[in-house]
Amino acid sequence: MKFLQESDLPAFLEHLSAEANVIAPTDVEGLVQFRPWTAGTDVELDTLLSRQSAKEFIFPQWEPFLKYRYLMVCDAKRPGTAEEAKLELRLTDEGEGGGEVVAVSDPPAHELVMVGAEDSATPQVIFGLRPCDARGFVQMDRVFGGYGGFYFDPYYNSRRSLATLLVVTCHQPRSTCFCRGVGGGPAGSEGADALFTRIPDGFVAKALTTKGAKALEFPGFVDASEAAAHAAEEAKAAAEEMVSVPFELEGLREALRASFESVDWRELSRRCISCGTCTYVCPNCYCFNVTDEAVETQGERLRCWDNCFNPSYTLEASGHNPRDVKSNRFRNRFNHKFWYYPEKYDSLLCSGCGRCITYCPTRIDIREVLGVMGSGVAESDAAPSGRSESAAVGEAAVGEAAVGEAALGEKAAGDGEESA
Amino acid sequence: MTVVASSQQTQEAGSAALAEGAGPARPIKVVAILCNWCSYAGADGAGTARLVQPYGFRVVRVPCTGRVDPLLVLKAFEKGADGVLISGCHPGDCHYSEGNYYARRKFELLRRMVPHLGIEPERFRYTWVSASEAARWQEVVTTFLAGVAALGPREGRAL
Amino acid sequence: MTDELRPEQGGQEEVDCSSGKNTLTLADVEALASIPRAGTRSGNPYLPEMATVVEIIQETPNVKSFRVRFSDEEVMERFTFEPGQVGQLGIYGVGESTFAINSSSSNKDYLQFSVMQAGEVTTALHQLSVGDKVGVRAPMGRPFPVREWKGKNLLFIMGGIGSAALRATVLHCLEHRADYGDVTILYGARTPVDLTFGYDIEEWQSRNDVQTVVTVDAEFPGWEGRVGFVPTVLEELAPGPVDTMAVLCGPPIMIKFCLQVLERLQFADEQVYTTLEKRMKCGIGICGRCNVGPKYVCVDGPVFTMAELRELPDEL
Amino acid sequence: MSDRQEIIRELAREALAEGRVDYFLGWGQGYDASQNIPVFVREVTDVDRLQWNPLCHHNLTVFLKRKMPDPPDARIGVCVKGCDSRTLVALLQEGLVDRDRLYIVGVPCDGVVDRRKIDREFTGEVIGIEFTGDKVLARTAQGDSKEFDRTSLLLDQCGGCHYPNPRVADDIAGDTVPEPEGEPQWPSLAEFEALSPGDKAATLAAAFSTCIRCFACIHVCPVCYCWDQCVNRSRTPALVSQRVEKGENLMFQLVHMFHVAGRCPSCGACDRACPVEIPLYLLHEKMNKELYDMLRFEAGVDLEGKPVLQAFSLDDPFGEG
Repeated sequence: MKFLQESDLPAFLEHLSAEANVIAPTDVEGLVQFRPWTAGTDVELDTLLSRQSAKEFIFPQWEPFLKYRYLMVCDAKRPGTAEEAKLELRLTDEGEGGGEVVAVSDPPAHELVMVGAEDSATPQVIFGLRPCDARGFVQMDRVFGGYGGFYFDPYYNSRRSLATLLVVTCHQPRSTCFCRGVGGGPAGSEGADALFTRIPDGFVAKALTTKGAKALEFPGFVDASEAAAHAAEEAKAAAEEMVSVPFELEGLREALRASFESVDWRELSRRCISCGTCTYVCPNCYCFNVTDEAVETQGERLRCWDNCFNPSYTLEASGHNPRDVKSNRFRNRFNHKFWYYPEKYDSLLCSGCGRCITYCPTRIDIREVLGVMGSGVAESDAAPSGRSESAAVGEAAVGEAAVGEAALGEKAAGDGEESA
Repeated sequence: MTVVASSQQTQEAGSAALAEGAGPARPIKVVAILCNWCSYAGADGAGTARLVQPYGFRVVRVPCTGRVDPLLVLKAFEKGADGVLISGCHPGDCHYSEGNYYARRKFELLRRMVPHLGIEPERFRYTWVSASEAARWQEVVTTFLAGVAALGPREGRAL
Repeated sequence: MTDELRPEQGGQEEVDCSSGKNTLTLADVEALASIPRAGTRSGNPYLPEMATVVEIIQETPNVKSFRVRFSDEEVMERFTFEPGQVGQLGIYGVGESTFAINSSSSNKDYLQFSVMQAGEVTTALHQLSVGDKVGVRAPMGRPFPVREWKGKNLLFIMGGIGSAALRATVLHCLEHRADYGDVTILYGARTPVDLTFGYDIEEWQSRNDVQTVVTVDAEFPGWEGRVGFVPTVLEELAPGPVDTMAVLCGPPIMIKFCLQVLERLQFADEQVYTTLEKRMKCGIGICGRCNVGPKYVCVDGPVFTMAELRELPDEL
Repeated sequence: MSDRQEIIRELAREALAEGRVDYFLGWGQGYDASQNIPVFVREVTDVDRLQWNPLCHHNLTVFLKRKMPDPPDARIGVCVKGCDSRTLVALLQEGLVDRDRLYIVGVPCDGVVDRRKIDREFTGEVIGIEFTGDKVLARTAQGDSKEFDRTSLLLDQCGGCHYPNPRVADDIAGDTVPEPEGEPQWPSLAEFEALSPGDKAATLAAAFSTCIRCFACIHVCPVCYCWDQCVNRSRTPALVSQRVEKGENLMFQLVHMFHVAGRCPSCGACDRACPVEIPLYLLHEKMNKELYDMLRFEAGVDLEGKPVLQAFSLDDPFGEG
């Protein structure tokens, strides 16, 4: 257990920034976000949660996979080797479009040079994450790290392996926090390289990994006094007290499976506007899109965040959309977090930060959704119930039930959303 | 896939056209969107008549100014244009009867929005040049380019 | 359940990944480069292999087949796949789409993809000419279990462009003809013009060790073959379910009615295979859009048995 | 205030009981007493979930736009404030909503409180907001509380509101409120308009660099209804790149703004929905100001009117020649 004076925090971050980019929550005109920290910037820790988690620093909102250039047909010089191509395209290691030429097509067809995206990963220290934010990375690690025999994502992992997560435990959890409900806690250490707890005059810190220990080598740290350690434990316990457990995790996956066809999905999603706010502020949501962007003869293939509420997320070229109805898209998010992901990765895809509740334009409450869907009393279309809101949907619901019969059948029309 | 013998020539032509009065930085880039029936013919006429024109602008020929979405203009600015000039048939003379009447409203709104985006008003102009008005075209394009050149390349832009 | 939901700190385990040994370190990523797997250059599953179009075949008015070779001969040499697997075929500047590899898995000269013009990428693909460069990430997905089928009778039911998804499998089974019992191919299209792979059909019809039935939906000038919808013809053929595997691919409506027929013919769900199509982006089970419930079509499929599909929620 | 609430409940009760609507759309309490959400009431017994107070900021007509009603032919009762009614008029002008399937309850409005202004006054979490007369009492989970004047907390755009009474309604919840006289004003723009071009650009660049492209502004907008056809998601044409950068983000928003030009009455739903608090009013209010200046046009005021950019006059008083 170490102790750092509150007043030494800037010096500590300064120390860290010698070897890594330091990221910390800062307040920009009332909006608290994780931003690159520079000397002189205040670290905002009074606000419990930044607007977004720090996920964009490991999994950026957009990044190029590869770059390419078509060479002009009229060009007399055609590169035969990667070295020649580099010269021809004026590719330098530092300059614009720099990086490695991974392939050169053979002449004389239309020349195409493909350049692998630069490995831009640099060491990062993210300070001021909350336990739920850090846990988000642990859950994404499984997806991008190839857990269970799947593929390994070099872009994510190159950044992830160079990142140190310095977590600060929560002192005043919000009413929307439910980390304890999903197996975490306001003082949880999962994913943290070091865990800081704020006490009146500073931080009690504990290294949990070698990366964390290295960060705590800063000379400003002293051994924590017994009183300080005790104060930290008390602060953690007090925070723990304040977080409620709003729904039962036990049996939730089975309940979601059982209620896939439930009319409750439509009722719960009524006020959803099908935007992507909940997924973009979420520390765990990781779905993305891949798109090519080219101008004239050069371009790049990039990935950018995408979300399952996007109406064109699953839209196929034929015009068919497996989730063209809002409630189906809505259902997917919760099912993904508490059923699909657990089935694949033996964990769950939610750390209970509550951002999706607070920043949803219509305040859709994941606790309520899981409470209803996980309670086991959710009714399916097959047995319409006396639940107050189910009456008027009966008509359209019949269409869906019919589809349920033939798994490969065509989607019945009139499913709530007209097709375009 | 056909690779067009590309715009390199045009780009170089553009580079050569270091507009007078511009700062030392880079040459200005101006896009001129001309309707096929009037202004393009007018500009063509100016060329045929060997009227002296500045040459640091790129012409985009469109069927009708009514087709020009204000967003295309904003996209040009976003892509780094220093000025955008739109010219079509005089109101009343539209090849498609009323295309430029619709355009007029849209461009007027755009003209008023452009300064709001931190772009100097001189960088956008919409006007009318008929097929027979070669001299007017010469005047329009010369003044517009001079105005943009006086401001120089755009810097610190939001769009 | 609670135990299951709390992963170990760090959550990473060493596992045998389908793209090789897998840990978190970058050094290991480099080691992956040696794995002979196209489209995973430097262990990066997102980077396509450069390939060249060597031949284009106009199959039907809106379907073209592209035969492509990897530009790197070594990659071409090492490339292997199993019938039923798919690949991402992409044009730089436009994007990628998923198509079944429909050349024979024993073919070392080229990979064939058949493309129906529908969206942005397929339209761009249709504009390609021989010699153009494309990117290929392959193979991906779960293949048909052709080895498990040894000794069984095979019934292939294909409709329209659905033939492209089954062609590699049919070719494999015919190449290893002795391994299987009776082989029946039922292929239908809307009109004779829409029949793909005319060259195959001719060959299959000329063989006496395979029953090939070709049908079109309605009478058509000059067509002297069979007329009738695939499900109807299937019912007439009435193949016996004993020791028979039925493999289907075609438009949803055909599948729906064929399944009903197969059920009447007493085929068990485990005997019926199909291959699914979804909008895909990453192709490697990450980007999240091709799921049917908890299963990702790109890695858990595209091949599924009816028994497996019945377990999944209705989200097709 | 509570009178209006009683009237809304009563009208909803009648409409549901008589079977005139499949469901009734109003405002209600969210997960705590400081939150307000859209409420869909199906049963007469549930009408007491309906609320009316100055937190009722949601423009409920968003749930009437294309692809929103569920089922598509639902008969819907809906509450609209003055500004909401104007987006509804804009939808009706374009024939995008079937008037016959709507039961419109107009709610004259005294101004809507900006929840964010209250949040900014506290470091803790605001969990309760109460209204007594013109006073607002807010309290936090940590036990802090403060009293404010309601007028000091109103949304900026309410300051320039010209139409507090509904422009279209079947029934009105209570007495109408006095409408401001004189020319419309756009007070919230003054500060920005005074800036130099360079400062404007810098301000916009800073504001738009935080955009996360969540599409909340677009999906919450009642008159923006392209869904999967949205050009912001399209690659052909590629008006907006998927690179989330300040210039592209501003372009993204301009696409929205120009597509709703002439139909957007500045209801401000986009501003309030933005999770990163981008001042979108700078664009839509400016657009409306200029349209008024150009043609004395105000969106969604007149059922017989036409969106201004879908029409023209031979005598439009601008342009050269």
